[in-house]
Amino acid sequence: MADMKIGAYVCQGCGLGERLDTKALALVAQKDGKAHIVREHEFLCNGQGLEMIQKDIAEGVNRVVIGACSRRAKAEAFSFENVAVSRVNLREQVIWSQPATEEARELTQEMAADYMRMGCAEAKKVSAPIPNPEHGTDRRILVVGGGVTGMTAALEAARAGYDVLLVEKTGALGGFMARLHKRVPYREPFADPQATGVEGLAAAVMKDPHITVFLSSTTTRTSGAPGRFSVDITTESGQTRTENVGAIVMASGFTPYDAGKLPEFGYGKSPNVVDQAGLEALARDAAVKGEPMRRPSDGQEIKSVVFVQCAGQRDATGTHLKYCSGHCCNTSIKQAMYFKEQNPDIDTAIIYTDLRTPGNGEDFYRSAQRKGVIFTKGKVASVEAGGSGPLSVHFHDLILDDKAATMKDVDLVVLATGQVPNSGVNIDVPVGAEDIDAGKPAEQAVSVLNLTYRQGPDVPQLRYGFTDSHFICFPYETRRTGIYTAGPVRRPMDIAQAVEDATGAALKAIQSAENASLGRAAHPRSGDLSYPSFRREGCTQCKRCTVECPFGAIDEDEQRYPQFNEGRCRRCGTCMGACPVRVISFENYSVDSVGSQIKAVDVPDEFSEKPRILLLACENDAYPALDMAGVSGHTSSAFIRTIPVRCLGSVNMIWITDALNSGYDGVMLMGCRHGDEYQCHFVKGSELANYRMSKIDDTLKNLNLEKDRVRVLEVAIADIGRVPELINDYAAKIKEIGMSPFKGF
Amino acid sequence: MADVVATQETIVVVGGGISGMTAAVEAAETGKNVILLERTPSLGGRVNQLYKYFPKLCHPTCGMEINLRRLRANKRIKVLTLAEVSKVEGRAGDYKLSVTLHPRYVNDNCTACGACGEAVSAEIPNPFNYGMSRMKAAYLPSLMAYPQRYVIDPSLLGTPDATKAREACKYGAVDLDMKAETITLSAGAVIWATGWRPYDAAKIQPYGYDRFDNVITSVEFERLSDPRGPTGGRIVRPSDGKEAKNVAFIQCAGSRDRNHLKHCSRICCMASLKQTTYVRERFGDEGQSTVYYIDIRAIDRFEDFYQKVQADSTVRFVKSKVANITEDESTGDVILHGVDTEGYHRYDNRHDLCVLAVGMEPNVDIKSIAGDVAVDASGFIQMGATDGGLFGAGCAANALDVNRSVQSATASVLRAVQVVNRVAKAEG
Amino acid sequence: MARKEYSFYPGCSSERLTSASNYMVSVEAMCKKLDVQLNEIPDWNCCGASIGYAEGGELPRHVMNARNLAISEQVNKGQDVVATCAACWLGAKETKDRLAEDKGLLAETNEALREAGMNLQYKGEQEVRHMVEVLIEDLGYDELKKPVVKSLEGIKFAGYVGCQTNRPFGIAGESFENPKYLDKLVEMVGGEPVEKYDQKVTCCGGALAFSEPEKSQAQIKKIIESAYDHGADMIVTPCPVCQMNVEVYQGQINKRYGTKFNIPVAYYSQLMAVAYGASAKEAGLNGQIIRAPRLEEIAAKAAR
Amino acid sequence: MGDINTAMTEQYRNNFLKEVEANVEEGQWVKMCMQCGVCSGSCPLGPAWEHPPQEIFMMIRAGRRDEVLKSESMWMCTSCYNCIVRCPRELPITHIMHGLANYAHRLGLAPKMNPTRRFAKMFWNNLTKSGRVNEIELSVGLYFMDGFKTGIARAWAMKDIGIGMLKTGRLNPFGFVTHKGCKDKKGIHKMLKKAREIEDRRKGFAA
Repeated sequence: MADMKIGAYVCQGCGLGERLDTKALALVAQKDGKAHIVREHEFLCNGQGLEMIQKDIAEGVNRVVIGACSRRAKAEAFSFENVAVSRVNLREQVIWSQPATEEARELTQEMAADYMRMGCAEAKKVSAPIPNPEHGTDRRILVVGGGVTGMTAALEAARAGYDVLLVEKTGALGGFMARLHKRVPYREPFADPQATGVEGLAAAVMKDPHITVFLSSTTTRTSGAPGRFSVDITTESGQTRTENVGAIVMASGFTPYDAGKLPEFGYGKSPNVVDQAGLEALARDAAVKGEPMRRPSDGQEIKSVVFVQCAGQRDATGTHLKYCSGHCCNTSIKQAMYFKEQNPDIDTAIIYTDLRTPGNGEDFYRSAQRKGVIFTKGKVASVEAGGSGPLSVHFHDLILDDKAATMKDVDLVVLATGQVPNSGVNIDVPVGAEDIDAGKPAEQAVSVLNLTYRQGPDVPQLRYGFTDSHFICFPYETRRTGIYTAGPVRRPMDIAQAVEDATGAALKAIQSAENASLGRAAHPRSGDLSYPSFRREGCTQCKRCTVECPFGAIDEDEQRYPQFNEGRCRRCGTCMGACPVRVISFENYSVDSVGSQIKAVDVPDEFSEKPRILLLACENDAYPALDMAGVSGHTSSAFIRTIPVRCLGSVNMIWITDALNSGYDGVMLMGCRHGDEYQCHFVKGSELANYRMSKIDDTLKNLNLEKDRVRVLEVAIADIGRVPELINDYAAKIKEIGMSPFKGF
Repeated sequence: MADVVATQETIVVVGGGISGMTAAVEAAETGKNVILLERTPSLGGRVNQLYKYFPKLCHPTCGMEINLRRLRANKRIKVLTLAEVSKVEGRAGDYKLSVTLHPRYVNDNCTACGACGEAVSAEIPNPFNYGMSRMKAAYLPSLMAYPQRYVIDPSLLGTPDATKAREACKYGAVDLDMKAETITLSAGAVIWATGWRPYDAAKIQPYGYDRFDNVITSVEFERLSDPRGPTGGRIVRPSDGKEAKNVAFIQCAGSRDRNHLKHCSRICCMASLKQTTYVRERFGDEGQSTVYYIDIRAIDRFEDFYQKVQADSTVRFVKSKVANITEDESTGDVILHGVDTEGYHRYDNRHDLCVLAVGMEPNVDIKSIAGDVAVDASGFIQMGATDGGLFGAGCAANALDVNRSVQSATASVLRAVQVVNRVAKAEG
Repeated sequence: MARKEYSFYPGCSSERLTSASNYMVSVEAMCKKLDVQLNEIPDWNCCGASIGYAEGGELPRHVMNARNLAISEQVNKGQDVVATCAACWLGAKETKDRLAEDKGLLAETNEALREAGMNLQYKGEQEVRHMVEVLIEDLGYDELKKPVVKSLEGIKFAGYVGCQTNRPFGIAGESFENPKYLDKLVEMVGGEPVEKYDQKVTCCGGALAFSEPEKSQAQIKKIIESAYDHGADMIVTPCPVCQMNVEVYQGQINKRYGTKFNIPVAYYSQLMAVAYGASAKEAGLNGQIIRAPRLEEIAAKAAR
Repeated sequence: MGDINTAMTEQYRNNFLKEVEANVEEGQWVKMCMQCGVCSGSCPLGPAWEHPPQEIFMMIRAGRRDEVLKSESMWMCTSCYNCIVRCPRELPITHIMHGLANYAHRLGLAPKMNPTRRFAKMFWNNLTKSGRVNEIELSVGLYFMDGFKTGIARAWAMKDIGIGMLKTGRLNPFGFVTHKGCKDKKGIHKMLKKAREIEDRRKGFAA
């Protein structure tokens, strides 16, 4: 850029002035960094210091290099409108990570000087991003699923003033909730089953002027990005209309686990064995007729009912559902109350191993006991069903330690089977392969959203088919930007939770549409205006970026070039790291912006005994850990040169080979945990980096370098004491294997 | 604090823990102006004091880092710390909050360089470590503190240490003349995210928390296990500093109990299961954890975690509410007495340390502050019980784990957005 | 402080020549110094005690207690009922609580009461309180300290609270597991309490000392052993059954376990009486089977 | 009384629970037990119980009528009230144990030779005789309840205690003769008779 004007500022506060020769640093910025203006200041972050910088900006400075504290400190003070800022971390990661001794002075100063060079080099290669001009501006919300979750999401979004399209597969709203006789109480006094209110909810949806309902319809094609999704809504009869929406809430609900897989509990052998859904049907039916519930086999009076908890759930053998569905204890309690309401003399027993009624569910539990529902801690072995006659429930009474306990003459057995999510196609399972994750219905999965995405037609699943987020702090983190799943498709849950979940998901959808319309990124780089672009002429159409994007953001256009769908992009840079021909970049983060920092480091010659180690540190966890190590007074090798990266996934191999070629003695990569319990904020970034680095050996061999010249490490943000140890260990290793032969080339 | 501009389209979030931070950030990222109030000197709340989260065993500071970055980057959020709400008056769309701003004695000139901390000698109990360690009375609340500014404890005022602190600061950041002030904020909607506090374990008299050094609470055990904690992550006994390899966990310490908290606090089973992994992490096969429980409530996918812990041979489960604890005065060991109800085996089990999985109760009695709100018998805010514009989020609304708290906070934002959008529409 | 009056329910063991007559003697001496007047309920009957349930059942037990309370309501109008015996207090208080919450039971009780003389009807007008409650709540430690003329300095007391003065009602503000009022009373009279006495609320076996002596004596052994382990010179208690069980079986326990127990067990009221300047006889110290020589010494000394 | 004892009690049905609710003092609380076991661990004579309280509650729910009512367990209750104050469901466990013992005793199912049962009966008869307990009569009666010979042996074993009590004026050697008791003995007897009648009627006992 022709009019580039760099201002470099060196702070003398917080001990920087005493520990470093700031004048020399300013000179480095001027001489090596080619900064147009260099200034020292005794207290850069205060009003005066900032005014000084502002004044320079007003006079034409458009790149600012701040040689002071970490980018994590004083962030508000050092943010300037429309100016690219490069933060040089002289405090936490230079003077605070080095001993405050006279002997250490020289190396500390060298470290600071290199960081100033790197900061200036970066400043030259970045610019303040401007929003992608092609962003969509549609703010309508599509809700898929007309059960309690979908209806709630639609109503809550509508109440905030947003227009909603609600697509329901069946001919009526209500979903599973409409099949219930009553619901578990959700408000004080938590004592009795309550009316579901489903009719009222459905009516409210139908009459809301903001909501358009499509019954007997499915989403047969979904393409686009937040702010500009295009959705085909097709009726049973095959009529399709295309609608544009800004964001999507997927609330496709659940299917009860197939009780037919539990013949040992008599299901299918006797009509007097039902699942919880079957019992609801019985209760509704009786209520409609105004009659008591009767024994299904012969219409006889019911005198004894047994509820079998965890039927086909919490199964460690791999035959049935491995998880707990969370709601079933309360549901059985509610259903037992149906009978107590009908006639208090009906014996109702709930056989459980752990009764799970969290929160105020404990009141409901007590209320049931007060009504005479009997709770027996035991494990049911089998239900003996002699034709249409009474049943016997054989179980291990865990309290009385009676392995052969039996409840005889039982009129009805209710199996508390769990929830199986309606999550569509598991895109992580190759076509034709068997989905080994237990708890999936055997039938061929039918896609819910029919996404036209390169990576598959539905939202990725986490475990057991649930489309949950893997992040504890970010339950609505989604791997398909702008699409939020809610209700039991996301995680097993009851109505009260589904209502909360729907409301949260609706907010996220609204937020996503709003941000898309401003061209801003979604979590975790919320508000980031940069977006990836690529040099078409250099692209070899290798598809690595489209395959590796953790968010399925990149499709291929008609000419098989990548199509970035910026609205779906989360700005992690994984595509940039993947690209073998280095054509992908962001305005403020590129192969060049990092590469030039690497090259800016002054590499002393082979005989100096001053190795240089490059550390590429994930900015989310490893970099803060390094900062906090400094704050905590941990010291580490002065030969390290750290560059924060958006994610290890964004690390392009060229950085490593360039570093090694230019005489660095070692390269460390610090990223987040990967694998099943991954910690990577971009889901797959650290995993991909690990995979890519596993191939580095060939490169090293080609360069005739030792294996240990590159080390990849998993680091957590809390590894404050460990991070300096890792650095020191590696520095010792480098000392052991000796200096790189590539110096001075 | 004249620079705090609040209108009826502002959403005020009370409480700067994970729920409040989430609510503030989510609302701001939806384009709303937010004022986030926190009573203590730093955001972060109780989760910041946890070593790890269940079931992933990841670190709370990881999410906090992201949330702080979101917060720092968003100009729509104004954060006030040491800010305590004493009154909320008005109705949906038009609230007035009385807020007392307590003095920090350190202004925004502070660079967190640490010179004041070095200068003073007085020490106070460190609340971040639940008083299990002491710290200088001029302090940074935690490594992740936001704002990243020191605090001068009021106890220093008038002492020579106060002068030393002021003189040590080159940036004029120490201001000993700061006074508490009360301001009034306008808001269209209020999100109440004041969180929870651990039930007072001393009230559970049979367990002798007030009498025996080696009976501690689950929140204290988090600090004890954390490398950032008072012992640098060494799991040792308070009585004698000996390694505590044989640890007992007592579930429902205060919860599900008509004598204490009648509700189930939901998180405690998972918290104890998680804490057994700390014991394993430190001591390997030499560690021994025993969990005394009534029902293990590892709900939904958490069941996986329960099964994993069950498979650990160093972890034992005893279905029993412990009757009482006695102390062996000569060794400091704690002896748990009770009956294993599965088959009735009486036990008098000796442990190095006993951890009480204490229950959750709402941190703030909101009924004494706001009228426009309904609470349940445990004091949690009931959703939708009034048509006001004050919404509970996180553990102010229910006994919730972190994941569900964040979900609840996100939901509360939409409810607040509905109110302020109505105001905006009415105002044209 | 003005004279305080209470409707007094002494109970069977407080009669002359009964197992807790020494308790009664000391209570009289103590109350005299404190200017507390105890108006005995005329013709009171037994409360049924903790063992009465088996043959007596529910209603007869309540009726027995209701009779005492009804007489009190009739004769000692406007006064709180106070008992010195744990079982008496508990029995009467339980009846009051049960009849307050169960109107059917109340009606049945009154139906039976009509059969007794004196034209009785139980209304539930009076509070039922323990002597210790009266001391702590109505007078308070400061007031209780005023008449102290002698210090019990140098004597170490294990405060054995036992069960029924402590559970299920207990003394307000005290915990069921670690009540501290005996320690406070001991301190008040200049003695040294064993603060870490860990058997202060262990059950002595109660009435089962008679029917299940082995099991009860195992309990009593723990109670005494811990007192010795903590260096106590004496045990002090508020309950007649506790006092008797812990004191009189020491010989048998010594035989059974080869121990050498010989520790005096006194009532709080005896300590207070002595501290208030009462003679050994006035303090009922002649009622100790295991004599308390150090208390007797102090009682014999002239007041400072 | 015979009928109720021979009536069929099905396992895990609620017949016996309902019987307990109707006829046992505080029996309506049995269903509220949450199986935590704190009562069982809190009982001072716990190790002496064949079935601790929580197990008894579970046995009642499981319909094990005979086992419960013939058990020695409830008779081990010392009335220490530990269970009551620790029970997280506030069950009046002490009273339920008393109630069960009384019920079993009234039905004639309680173990005949259980010493506490026998002592309790003697105690009640002693106290109701005059309205107040006659301690010397009670002690002597207790020693001699199994006949003269064992009585002498027991009294001999207890002689030191007896002498101690006599010497200190805490036992009246002439109590057999001089114990006066209440003045309104007649009224008390009538009152108790009435109470017993009412209770028997309510609980379905034949007079």
